[in-house]
Amino acid sequence: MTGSNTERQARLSRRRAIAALGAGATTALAGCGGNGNGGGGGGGTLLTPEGDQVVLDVYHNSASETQQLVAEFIGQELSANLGIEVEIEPIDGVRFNDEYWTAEAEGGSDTVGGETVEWSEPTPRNPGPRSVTSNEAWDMSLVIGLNTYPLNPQTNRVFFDGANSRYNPVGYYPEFDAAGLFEEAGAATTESEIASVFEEIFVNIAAEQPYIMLTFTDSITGYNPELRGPVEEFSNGWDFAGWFTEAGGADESAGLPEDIEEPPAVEGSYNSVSGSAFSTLNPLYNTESGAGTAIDRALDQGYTFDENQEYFPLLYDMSTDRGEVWVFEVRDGLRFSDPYGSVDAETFVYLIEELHQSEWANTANAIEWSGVNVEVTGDLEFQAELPEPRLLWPESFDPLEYPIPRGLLEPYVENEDREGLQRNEELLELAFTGNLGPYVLEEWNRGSGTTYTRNDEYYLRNIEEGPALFENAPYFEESTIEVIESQASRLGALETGEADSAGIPPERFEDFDENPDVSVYQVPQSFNRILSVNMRDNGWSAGPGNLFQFVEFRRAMASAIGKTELIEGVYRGLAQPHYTWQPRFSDFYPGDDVVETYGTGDLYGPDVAREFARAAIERSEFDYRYAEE
Amino acid sequence: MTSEKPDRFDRVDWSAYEGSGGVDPSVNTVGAIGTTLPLVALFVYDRQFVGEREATFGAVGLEADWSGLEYLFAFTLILFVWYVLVPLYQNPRMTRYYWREFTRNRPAVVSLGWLLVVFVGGLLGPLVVSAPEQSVLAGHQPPVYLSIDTANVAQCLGEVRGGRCYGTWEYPLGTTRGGKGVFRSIVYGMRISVQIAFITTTIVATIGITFGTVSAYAGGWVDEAMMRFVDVVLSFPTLLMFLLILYIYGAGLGMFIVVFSLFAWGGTARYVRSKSLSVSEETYVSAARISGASTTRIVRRHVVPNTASSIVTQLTLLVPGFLLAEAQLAFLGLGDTSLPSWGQLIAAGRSDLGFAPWIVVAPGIVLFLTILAFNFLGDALLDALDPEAAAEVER
Amino acid sequence: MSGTDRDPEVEAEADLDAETEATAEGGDEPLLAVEGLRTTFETDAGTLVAVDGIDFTVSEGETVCLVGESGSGKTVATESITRLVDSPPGHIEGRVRFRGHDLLAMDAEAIRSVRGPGIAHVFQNPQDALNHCYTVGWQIVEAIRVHEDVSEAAARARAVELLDRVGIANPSARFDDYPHEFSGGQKQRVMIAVALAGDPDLLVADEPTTALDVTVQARILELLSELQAEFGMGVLFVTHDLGVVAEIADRVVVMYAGKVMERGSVLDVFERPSHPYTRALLSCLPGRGNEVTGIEGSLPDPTAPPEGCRFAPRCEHAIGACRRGEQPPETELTEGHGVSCVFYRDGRDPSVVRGNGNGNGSGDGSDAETKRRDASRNGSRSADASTPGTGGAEGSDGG
Amino acid sequence: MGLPRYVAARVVWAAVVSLVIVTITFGLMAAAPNPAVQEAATQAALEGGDPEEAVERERELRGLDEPLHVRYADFLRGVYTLNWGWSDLQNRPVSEALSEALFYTAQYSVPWTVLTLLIGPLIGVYSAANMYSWRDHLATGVAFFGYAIPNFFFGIILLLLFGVYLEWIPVVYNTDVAVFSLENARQLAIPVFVLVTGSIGAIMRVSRNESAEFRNADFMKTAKAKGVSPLRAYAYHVMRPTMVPLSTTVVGQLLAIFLGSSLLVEVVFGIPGLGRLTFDALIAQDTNLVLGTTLLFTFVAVVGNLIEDIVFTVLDPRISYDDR
Repeated sequence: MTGSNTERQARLSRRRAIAALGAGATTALAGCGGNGNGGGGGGGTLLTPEGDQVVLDVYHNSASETQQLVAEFIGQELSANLGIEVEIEPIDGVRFNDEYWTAEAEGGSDTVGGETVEWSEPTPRNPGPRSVTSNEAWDMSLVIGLNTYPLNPQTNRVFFDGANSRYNPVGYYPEFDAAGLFEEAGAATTESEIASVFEEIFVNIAAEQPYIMLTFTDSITGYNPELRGPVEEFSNGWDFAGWFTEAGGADESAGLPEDIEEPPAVEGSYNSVSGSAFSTLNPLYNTESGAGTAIDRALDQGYTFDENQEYFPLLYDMSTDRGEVWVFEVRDGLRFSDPYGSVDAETFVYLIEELHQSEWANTANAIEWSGVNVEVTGDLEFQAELPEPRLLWPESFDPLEYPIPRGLLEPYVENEDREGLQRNEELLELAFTGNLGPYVLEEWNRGSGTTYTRNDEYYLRNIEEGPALFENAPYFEESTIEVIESQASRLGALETGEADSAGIPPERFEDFDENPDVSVYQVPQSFNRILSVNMRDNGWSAGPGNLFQFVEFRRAMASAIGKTELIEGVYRGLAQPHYTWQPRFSDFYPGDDVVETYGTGDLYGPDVAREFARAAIERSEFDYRYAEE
Repeated sequence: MTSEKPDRFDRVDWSAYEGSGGVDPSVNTVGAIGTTLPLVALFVYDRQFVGEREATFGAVGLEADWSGLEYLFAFTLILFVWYVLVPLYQNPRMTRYYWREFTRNRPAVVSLGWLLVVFVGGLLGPLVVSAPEQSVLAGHQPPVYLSIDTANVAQCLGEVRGGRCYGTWEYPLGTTRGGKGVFRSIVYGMRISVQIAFITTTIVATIGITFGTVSAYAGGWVDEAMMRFVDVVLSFPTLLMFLLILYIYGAGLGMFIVVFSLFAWGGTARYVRSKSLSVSEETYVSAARISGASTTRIVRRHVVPNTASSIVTQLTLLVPGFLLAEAQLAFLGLGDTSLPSWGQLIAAGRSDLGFAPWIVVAPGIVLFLTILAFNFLGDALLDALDPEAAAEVER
Repeated sequence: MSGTDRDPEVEAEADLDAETEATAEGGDEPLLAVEGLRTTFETDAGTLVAVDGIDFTVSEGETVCLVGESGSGKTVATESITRLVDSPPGHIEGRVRFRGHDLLAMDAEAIRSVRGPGIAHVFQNPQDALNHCYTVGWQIVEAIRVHEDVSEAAARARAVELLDRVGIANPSARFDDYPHEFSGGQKQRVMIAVALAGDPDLLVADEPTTALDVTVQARILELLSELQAEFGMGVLFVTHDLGVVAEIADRVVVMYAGKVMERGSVLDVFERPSHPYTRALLSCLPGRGNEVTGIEGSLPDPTAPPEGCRFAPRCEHAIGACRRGEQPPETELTEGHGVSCVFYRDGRDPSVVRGNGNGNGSGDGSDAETKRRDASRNGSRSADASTPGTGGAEGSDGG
Repeated sequence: MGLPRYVAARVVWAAVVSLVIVTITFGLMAAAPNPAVQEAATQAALEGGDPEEAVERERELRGLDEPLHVRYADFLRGVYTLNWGWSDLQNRPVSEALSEALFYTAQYSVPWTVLTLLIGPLIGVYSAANMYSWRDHLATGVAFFGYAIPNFFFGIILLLLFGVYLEWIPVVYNTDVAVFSLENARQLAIPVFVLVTGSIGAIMRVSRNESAEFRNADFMKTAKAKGVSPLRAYAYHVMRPTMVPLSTTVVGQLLAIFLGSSLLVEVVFGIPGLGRLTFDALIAQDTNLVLGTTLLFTFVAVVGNLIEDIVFTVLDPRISYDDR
């Protein structure tokens, strides 16, 4: 594989060339006065070599109304700005995954950039080279909520490794040396080096638009206005234990008071509602975020990130010199419920070695610990040696652990009884949590949620770091999570005060924002919304030669979809346009000046979109053309 | 109370109306076959010569692209015309009698009027009214004369007064979240409902009548086995089965219609069986038999027509069940969301109920009225056609 | 068995007692006196007049037969007496005095206290007249306990006794059987037991034998006359079967299309039938010449009865006067023998309708006896033939 | 044949029907891709593991690597030994999940069934007694309204009205309240009301039409002639025979609604009952739980039909067991 700096330079210079083209488009648009909404726009429909209009399909999750809306919007835009007819196919998300994104791996070889590439790692999620794929044809699909890992984007590598990627159902081969850059980022030993490599990756991704970037949406949550504590930006509930209600609902910022003269009273109950039920509370096997929230109320994890995205130690503090050897210092005074004793270094090392690194247990965290060498180095200290240095290890959330008592695990370890472990009641009912969480789980009612009571011995009260409010945390006698499937009911509960917090859909934002009974927080998310275009041979059902395989055509797509309009119409302004794999608030966002903003401003509209499309057609060996009207 | 008791539908010897029995295929059959052939030809043309993604009528400049369901629907319409409407015309005396009986029930007449509106709206509406189109900026517009807080709309198309956005005549019943006109969606939903009604009815009637008569005439262990089979079919939790199938194979309207009609004919078959048994006891059937008519002929000419007429009521009462099931599935988010059905519209509006109730309420009321109309109609038919069947049908 | 709240019945019974006393003071009034009884039904086709102003009386212990073709209003007339006719759509006018009290003027509760202990009914179709969901015992006990505050055990004992009395073999075992386990004749016996449960003063028997087998009929009739003697009841007996009439009646009232055509003692009617209709009926009896063809024509449309005599359209003797005005007023021929025919009025010649003046009419008493037995025998046979026609008279009922 | 043999024959037949249904359900589930397996693959891929291996492990763990007939045999054994397995969706034994769901379902189903059975025939008979009067028309109107208005639609409208606007009832179903408490009555009032209006219509119509027939029956005249009061006459002589044909309708009606609408009502009102459990199990493709709920529903349906048959024969003394 070629992976040199010159290649990268070439890519970057091309990017600049495109920026110039964008400027040219401005003049072309000057007399136009925005884009017309009528079919055909400015320049006719795109025709196949046979002379039929290009018709493509877009799949979306049938269960999501927003997806449907976005899909229809995309259809509208592609028709108006690119002359492509779009058929919208709602399909169940899981089915799409199973039938379209996944296929039997065929293996074989492929030609990439004139070189033959052996398809070395064919997997169900990476279904084979463009020329030998056998699975279902699909043109485009809407994908929501892929985590972009803004703290440590190394994880994104699985999508961009070309023939070797583990998760490449769209058949995308980077035209820049993505694999090499990810490798470089992995090997980097200083944070600034990492940052520059990642920035380069994301500039290139923005230029190539392998997925058509749409939006990063905000998470909007409504709270009881008397509630104090939630942080408006990036609150992941890290200081949840310090939240309290303040009768009277003062107008000041809802954040934590700077100085506390008198700790707030411990009273009442904090009730939140959630849309999805959770299937397990077993910390070893949970992979659902909803259940994570439910577990976290009774059991803290190793560390967290505060509102400034800074590392904040909870059960243990991690430190390293060069990223290769990490030292974990377990906090003193942590203990499980009887009879399991205290939490020490041995607790974690046993858990990692005997479960995560075992053949049989297949815990949720198993993969994170493969190849890591852990060792007890003191009562409350252990270290982990990584196969390669990772300066941003904690930021990948990989070494994030719940403590599990060794005594509880031992019988299962002896029998290698995974099923028994999964079904262990103490794990499922969080009966071992001692002083390790702000609340104690009272009941998990499978259909309706969880109820907790205050943990009077919560260790967080005695720590030195963090806000003063931790001194008597938590400040509620009880707390509950209610699972309510119907959104209307969740909002109703929030409105009537039956719930203290609930998610709010964008179109109700303003409504609730004006409602004195609810205070609304807006939190930007790192989960992206993208339009996947299938670059494999079967991913273009209109005719021969998949135009998606040309960078220009992908740019044409991106320029045809108006991000501002999408955000205004569907998300009511509560989203940020998405130009590359990282959100703007990420440390690895390369910056507006180097990222092409396809779909906004000069890079949006029928003319610019068609110009890109024509460039793609020129590269294609097939005779696609625009019908001139 | 009437002292005058003209021939009832179920007592009519139909062969009397079909010439002197010599011409075997009746006018209706000839007509039905005659009109079905062009349809088949069109279907073959569509499959063979028109591209997958081209409009069926592209050659004549029409946009409509027919799916398999449309052909089925057209076929059921042909059957409806030749075997329901034409016989009514052929037997004016009988028709007048029914009409007189029927008009005594005023709610039923109103219901029939409403169903005609739905029928005509479903058949012709899409030709007159343009398809609802998405326009995200026009979302959540209120119906005319109503208003919504401007906070809830991205953009107000109508007048804004006192912080409230008023509806416009462009969208008489307001718009959905995606800016689709509710009124237009309802008109297009009529088509779906009419299709569901016609196709399911045809399938249920065909299977039910065939199965019922065969069972009645086969007798013995065949009859026993067939009726046990009906028991099993009737015991099936249809909704559960459909959920399963839907999840495994994905399901559009076609699958919905097939699954639900395949599980719904049990009652009809049972009823037809008992009816055929009793009809075959009737004097005129014995007379026909004695005069040498073959069993097939008796079944076709006497038993089937006479039982068919008496299951009209039962079928009328089945249809609302299907419409309701479609709406329920849509509400659960399991239907085909691209389908412009009433259920989908209700489902689409359910989370906006708090501030944009028209998206749910308008189609909800239309659905309610349609189900209501079918029930009133069924009730009236029960009185007019076959009062004795009352108990049987309501089972 | 029955968990009825009995209090209202107790009161009702008290009322009845009071009335009985009043009646005792009333003197020589007949047990039942019907005056100008007119029953109409509102139908879609207009007002249907089922009974059009009839009078008759029944004295204590007497048997009166209402005779006429099916559909002539006999059943409606008897059911109007205790207001069993549903109203609406039915509407009853006139006066029905039972032991001196006008039944038509009573409130609903008072009339209920008359039904059963005062006047009991036996209907023509025992198959349907018994509720198929309850045991016969339950149905008799209900009839007892609705009016009398007796214990269940006592009621049961009496019911068994009644079953025994009406000739059900092994009554205590059959007490708990359902109606479908009884034969037609047995069911009618049970019906009679139900009717006797209240110890009635008047028994209205509406064609009680028509639905039954010939051999059974005779036994039922026998039973009825035994019981009449035993219980001292008046009996109002409805039938279209003249043979039966001849056997049991003291007096006869001939009805046609809601009107009384002729009335008189059984001898009067059988020996000197005066109305052309009566004569036509009698001629239908076997051996009287007309048994095959029956009476020509059919009953008039009850919603639009013809002017004048109701029978005129079918009457071979009808003249102009027959087709004008109202039904001719009754002419009393001899004491208690009345006829409603123009030929007995205004100096017209009755012999026109009586045939050649001799006819069947002029025989002496012994002759009449013979004829009567004769008729009874023949009647039995003719009833056989008439069985399939049962039920036609009930057509106007449901309204 | 006698009642015991008759019942035994019906039970055997019911078992056959349930076996057929269970087999078809199993077939459908076996044909479906298992999402847990797929999820394991995705998870492994995203986290840098080997998805192939994860799939293998997952399949083995779930016994999916066995041949179909072995799985079917195992499955049948499980079903008939009442060992219904472990629910992955709820992480507890299926039987436990079912019994808890049943507990919540029963809380509204019992009052709903009782009210329907009480009110339906009563109004029907009342309606027949006052046939074609304004009362009859009103009752007919109510019956048709209830029957025609989609339960879920009615439910959400009422919840919006009484829960959100008027705040008379809680929006959120609370599982913590005592079964026999005012709160529970308050939160179940609307669901029960919605279900009763839905189910009462058909029952009312049948009892009206049937009792209209009995109202004019000869035995009613007999009863009247005996001096029985109209109230008693309707209560005993009309109601009782009406129950016979009604008994063949009621179970079917209730079951249809139980299977269909209860799911919708549970979703609308957030009741964690059987309907929602089934739905969630299907969505999550929790095979054991799907089979469990299907079995339970089948069982309920089969028992319901059995009861119907037996009640029918008991109510109508004219039916002998040999006829069926």
